[in-house]
Amino acid sequence: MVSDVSMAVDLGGIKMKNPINTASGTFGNGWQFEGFYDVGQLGAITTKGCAAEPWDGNPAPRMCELPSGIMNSVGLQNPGVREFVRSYGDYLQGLEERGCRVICQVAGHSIEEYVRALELFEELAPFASGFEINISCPNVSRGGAAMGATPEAAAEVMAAVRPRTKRPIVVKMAPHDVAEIARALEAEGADALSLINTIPGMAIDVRTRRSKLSRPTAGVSGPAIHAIAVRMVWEAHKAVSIPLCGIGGVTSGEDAAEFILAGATAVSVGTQNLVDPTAAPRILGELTDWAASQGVSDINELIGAFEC
Amino acid sequence: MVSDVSMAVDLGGIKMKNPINTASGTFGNGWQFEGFYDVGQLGAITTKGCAAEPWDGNPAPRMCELPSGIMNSVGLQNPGVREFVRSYGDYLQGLEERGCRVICQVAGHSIEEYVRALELFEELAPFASGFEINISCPNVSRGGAAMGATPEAAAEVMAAVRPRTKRPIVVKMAPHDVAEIARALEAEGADALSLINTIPGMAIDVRTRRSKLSRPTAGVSGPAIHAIAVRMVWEAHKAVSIPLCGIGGVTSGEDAAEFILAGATAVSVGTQNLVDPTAAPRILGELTDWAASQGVSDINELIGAFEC
Amino acid sequence: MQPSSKVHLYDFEVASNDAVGEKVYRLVMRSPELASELRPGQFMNVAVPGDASHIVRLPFSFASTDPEAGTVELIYAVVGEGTRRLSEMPAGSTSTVVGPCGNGWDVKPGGRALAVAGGVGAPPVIAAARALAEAGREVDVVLGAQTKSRLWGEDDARALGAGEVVVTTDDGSYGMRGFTTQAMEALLARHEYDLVVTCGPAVMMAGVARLAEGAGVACQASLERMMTCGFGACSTCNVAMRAGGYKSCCMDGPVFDASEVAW
Amino acid sequence: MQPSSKVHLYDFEVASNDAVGEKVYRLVMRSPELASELRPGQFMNVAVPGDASHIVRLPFSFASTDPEAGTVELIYAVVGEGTRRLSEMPAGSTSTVVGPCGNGWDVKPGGRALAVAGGVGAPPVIAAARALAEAGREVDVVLGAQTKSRLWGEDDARALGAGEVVVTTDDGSYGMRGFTTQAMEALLARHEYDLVVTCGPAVMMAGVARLAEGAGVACQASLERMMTCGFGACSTCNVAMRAGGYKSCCMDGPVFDASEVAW
Ligand SMILES: Cc1cc2nc3c(=O)[nH]c(=O)nc-3n(C[C@H](O)[C@H](O)[C@H](O)COP(=O)(O)OP(=O)(O)OC[C@H]3O[C@@H](n4cnc5c(N)ncnc54)[C@H](O)[C@@H]3O)c2cc1C
Ligand SMILES: Cc1cc2nc3c(=O)[nH]c(=O)nc-3n(C[C@H](O)[C@H](O)[C@H](O)COP(=O)(O)OP(=O)(O)OC[C@H]3O[C@@H](n4cnc5c(N)ncnc54)[C@H](O)[C@@H]3O)c2cc1C
Ligand SMILES: Cc1cc2nc3c(=O)[nH]c(=O)nc-3n(C[C@H](O)[C@H](O)[C@H](O)COP(=O)(O)O)c2cc1C
Ligand SMILES: Cc1cc2nc3c(=O)[nH]c(=O)nc-3n(C[C@H](O)[C@H](O)[C@H](O)COP(=O)(O)O)c2cc1C
Ligand code: FES
Ligand code: FES
Repeated sequence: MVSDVSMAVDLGGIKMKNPINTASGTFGNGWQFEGFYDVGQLGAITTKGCAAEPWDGNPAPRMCELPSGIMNSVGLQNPGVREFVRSYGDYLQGLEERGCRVICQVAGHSIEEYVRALELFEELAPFASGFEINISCPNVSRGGAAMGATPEAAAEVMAAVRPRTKRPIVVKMAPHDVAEIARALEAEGADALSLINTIPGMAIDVRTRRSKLSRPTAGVSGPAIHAIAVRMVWEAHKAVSIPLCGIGGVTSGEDAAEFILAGATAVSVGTQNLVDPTAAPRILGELTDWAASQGVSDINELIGAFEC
Repeated sequence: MVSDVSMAVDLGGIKMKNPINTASGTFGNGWQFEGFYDVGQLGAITTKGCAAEPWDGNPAPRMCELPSGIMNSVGLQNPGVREFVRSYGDYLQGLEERGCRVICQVAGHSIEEYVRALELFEELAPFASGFEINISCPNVSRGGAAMGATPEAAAEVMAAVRPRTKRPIVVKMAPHDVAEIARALEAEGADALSLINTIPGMAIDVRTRRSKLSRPTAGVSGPAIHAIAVRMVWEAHKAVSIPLCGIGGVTSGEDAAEFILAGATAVSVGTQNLVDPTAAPRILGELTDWAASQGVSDINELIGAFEC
Repeated sequence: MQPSSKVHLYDFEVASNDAVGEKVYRLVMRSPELASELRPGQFMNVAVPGDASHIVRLPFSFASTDPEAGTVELIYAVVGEGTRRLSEMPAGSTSTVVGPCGNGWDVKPGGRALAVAGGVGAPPVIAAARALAEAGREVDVVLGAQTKSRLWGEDDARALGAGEVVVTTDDGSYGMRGFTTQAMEALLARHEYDLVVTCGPAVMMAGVARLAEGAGVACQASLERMMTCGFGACSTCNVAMRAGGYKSCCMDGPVFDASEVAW
Repeated sequence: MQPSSKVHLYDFEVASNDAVGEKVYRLVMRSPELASELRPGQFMNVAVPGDASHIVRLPFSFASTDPEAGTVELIYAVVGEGTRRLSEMPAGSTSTVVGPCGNGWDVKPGGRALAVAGGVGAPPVIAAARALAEAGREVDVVLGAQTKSRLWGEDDARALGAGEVVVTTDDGSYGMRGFTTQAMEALLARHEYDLVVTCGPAVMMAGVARLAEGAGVACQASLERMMTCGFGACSTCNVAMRAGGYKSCCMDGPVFDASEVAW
């Protein structure tokens, strides 16, 4: 279907030519998909979570299968901001020039680490259209609970990073107390929220009585979590007025459309990139067809248009 | 495999001949399964949530499919305790005599309604080995939030029902703040906890922009939620010392064994009863074989035996 | 009184499975016990293999049973993934079925009866018409379809030889152009009925129920709902009643007295 | 330097798919571009249809390619649901494959080489041995299996004609009784090698790597990890390095310098 629907959206100051983004950690740093299609056609990509200094991540095995999903315990392996920019900066700069927004995800084990990583990005990554703060990182000083586990803790992270950049800040939320934490983040100046991160789960090898992965718990993603994620986006949509990026189990244009109707301005494709590497542009096409079939001239008319 | 493993467990005073229970709302009131197998062989059954007075439940449609799961919005349709006992009392009394424990689930929209329902059960249901308090019922005076949504609210329900019966009280928990709420319930005298109830989700028909069900949100169940449920049982196990009943996406003896290893004393089969009506006795057989293969003489040795 | 359930889980084998129209298939399953237990208007809940991510069975009425051969005849439309996979089950393949489910038609003897079917509502209506004819009634049959290629049941209806058979198509490609309710109005004007049986799209059945009520004729309607179990265990198949509250489509139905339903 | 990816998504058709041993199958897939792109030691990530609840592809090495015929030969063991469904794909059925993945063996010319394979580690080892033989080397091959009926690769190894072929089985049902590492020790005592290539169970490869290191011979090992993407996008396939930190099995491997791996 050739469509005249305007697909451009504004994710808190990140001007995307269409709503399709990619979920951090499921899209490498973009270049891995250039053998499959022209990544420049996407609205945005979000790079793998990156900290000021390199992180090793968790031992193997890091992935196991679940019904209609997977569970991962990568543990935010990353080379640190300097090496990240050295390795991928030119590619990402080129991607921006091709009209695809680059959102760099920022990781940290403490407030200081977030600030330090963001400062490095500010200095070294002119190609970034915006930053995504991953508040699900484990807090080293609190026994591994997520940095943004409570409204207060999330607000504290946000308050610390906000003054460090004028570029848009998206906050990547855990699937927990969404409405309250969203309000806290909006109050501290978040430009947009993306949700959801993986849902903590557990898979035990009943013969050995040990975890199937190297850690007792890991993160569930894929189609299994989609309906839960749509509900959480709707909760956030009712709670705040900053734009949202819907994430979780998107495998089709219909899945993406559900997020838009529930209140998302953009939609990230995650696990599906890994199993169907051409998923993102296909989903973009299907979403565009759906918008046309709804008789609107601008996709923005459909954001939050769920009727209940 | 013929096995000599002792399978009897004690769920907070409910003495079950084996750990297999059925999840409320997915097993009718037991008799529906007698055409498929001898229900008396199960450790226990949990009846459909029942309130003091009849509840209509929600309009149709009440069910839609999800990847590896379903979503339901039955809304606790029930005939009220009097009619429940009149219709099923004799059957349930017979089931108890056949050695299968009957756990009657209690529903209410307010503290008063729980108390009233429990009083009626106390008076009319001598066949009940114990009661399960469903604290996920919508609280009419709080705009529909779950009755036990916070540790304080959950404790309040528990404190109100505790004095009304000497029989064991199991509390059925929502998939939310499990550790904290479990501690609050234990402190108020709960004999056991069962978890998890369905996870709220949302499915939108993107052509009509309306919910696929009669309510905007509904409850996700089935294999899709299993890994999440196992993690929550483990969290509860670390938080409290009262026994737990693991619920969520059990389709095999292995799934049940994961719950036991994560700390559950009993395991309920839910959605799988509906799609494979002979699931529960098959799972019991598989669980028994697994226990034997682990070289223990008593299944109790395997409770919480997850190694990490 | 002890409640009791006669619903079982049976294996079945596909004896044949062929297209009989545009996206309309006829599947004959071999399942001897089920074939001997099913009564017209009851249904079954079929596990369709090939995609473990779809966990729910699919409910189907039946058009006929052959207890001697141990077979049951299903007529079904391919509307989604589940029915598409069903249409790909080759002869000889096997799965399981839950049944017999539901209450069935009340087919006692009496005067002239009218059977009104829309689309793949035809199988249970043909089964009802056959039972009514066997009970000695005259039975007129109205069969409606969107278009000729999607029509099923005319031969079976004519084989009853028990009354008139009127076919309608929405697009006029065959029989009368228009809806079954229009054909029903014409028949109501010409004959005296004491029973209407109907199955088809909800809007059609609502129309049929209204016409029957207007004419003072008893009407039984076979309803559809999203179903999870099919045997009364989950309460997901509720039908709203005129008198308030809900009944269960799989246990109290699928056949309801149309005057009791809140259409 | 811009990073770049040469991994593609291709359709394939099953040309043949037959048992060649106990739970060991040989699948020939037609996928012309992939057949011309794959280098020995690389692998591919195959979507196996028939169960949408399993979303992850299955990674497989290949035993040979025929770029003229446009085909790729896989040898695989049925170990779980995915490989069971793969074994049921009939000739003519189609799906998609991601490839070519990974780095492949370093097969430059040189002295005598030793190839050690365990179980279904044989396909990439045979492919390596063939490439080494084509590069003019003498190549001895050790093939191990649990038991005779699970052995694959002997004919292909002998067809190389480039050196000795030693077969071991754990149960002594065929060839030498014992492990590949025992056969390797004997060969190390008799010949001078400048390269060992190996693929098989992790414990076996660790033993092979230790023996090679002890003998001062370079060793390349093809590793397995649970993989999600196969092309560097997810970091789920990490291999711990002796020097600390992790490398990616699908991009930096699957073939590693055995001395760099933290076994
Ligand atoms: C008691 C009963 C008897 C039935 N008898 C027959 C029969 O004899 N022949 C026949 O072809 N069909 C019959 N149906 C309908 C049949 O069950 C559905 O068409 C089938 O389940 C659709 O499955 P699917 O996976 O192909 O479609 P899905 O992918 O699940 O859905 C595709 C579309 O089909 C419709 N649909 C799905 N499920 C139902 C349902 N339970 N009721 C109505 N519409 C539905 C919806 O519009 C949906 O959007 C019967 C249903 C019931 C409840
Ligand atoms: C680079 C690479 C090349 C491979 N080449 C071959 C090959 O040429 N021939 C072949 O038979 N197999 C090969 N494998 C292994 C193959 O991918 C697995 O056997 C397959 O994915 C199992 O899928 P399943 O669904 O049948 O098993 P599952 O049901 O997923 O698992 C069954 C059991 O198989 C084992 N297993 C599963 N996945 C893997 C894995 N990725 N690595 C090791 N063990 C696993 C586990 O013990 C598990 O308990 C290769 C793996 C990798 C990573
Ligand atoms: C292998 C893998 C790695 C991930 N790494 C990150 C990460 O670095 N940062 C982050 O915020 N989320 C990470 N995620 C979560 C995804 O970005 C996404 O929120 C989640 O997978 C849900 O979306 P999906 O169901 O579409 O995959 C990761 C997910 C997967 C599967
Ligand atoms: C149709 C249906 C009805 C349910 N009704 C109730 C109920 O009345 N009370 C309750 O506590 N849970 C109810 N549940 C939740 C189940 O008891 C169980 O907690 C949940 O489904 C997770 O288990 P499962 O994945 O095995 O189904 C219902 C679930 C389903 C699918
Ligand atoms: S479908 Fe379960 S009660 Fe009717
Ligand atoms: S499998 Fe995804 S990075 Fe290797």
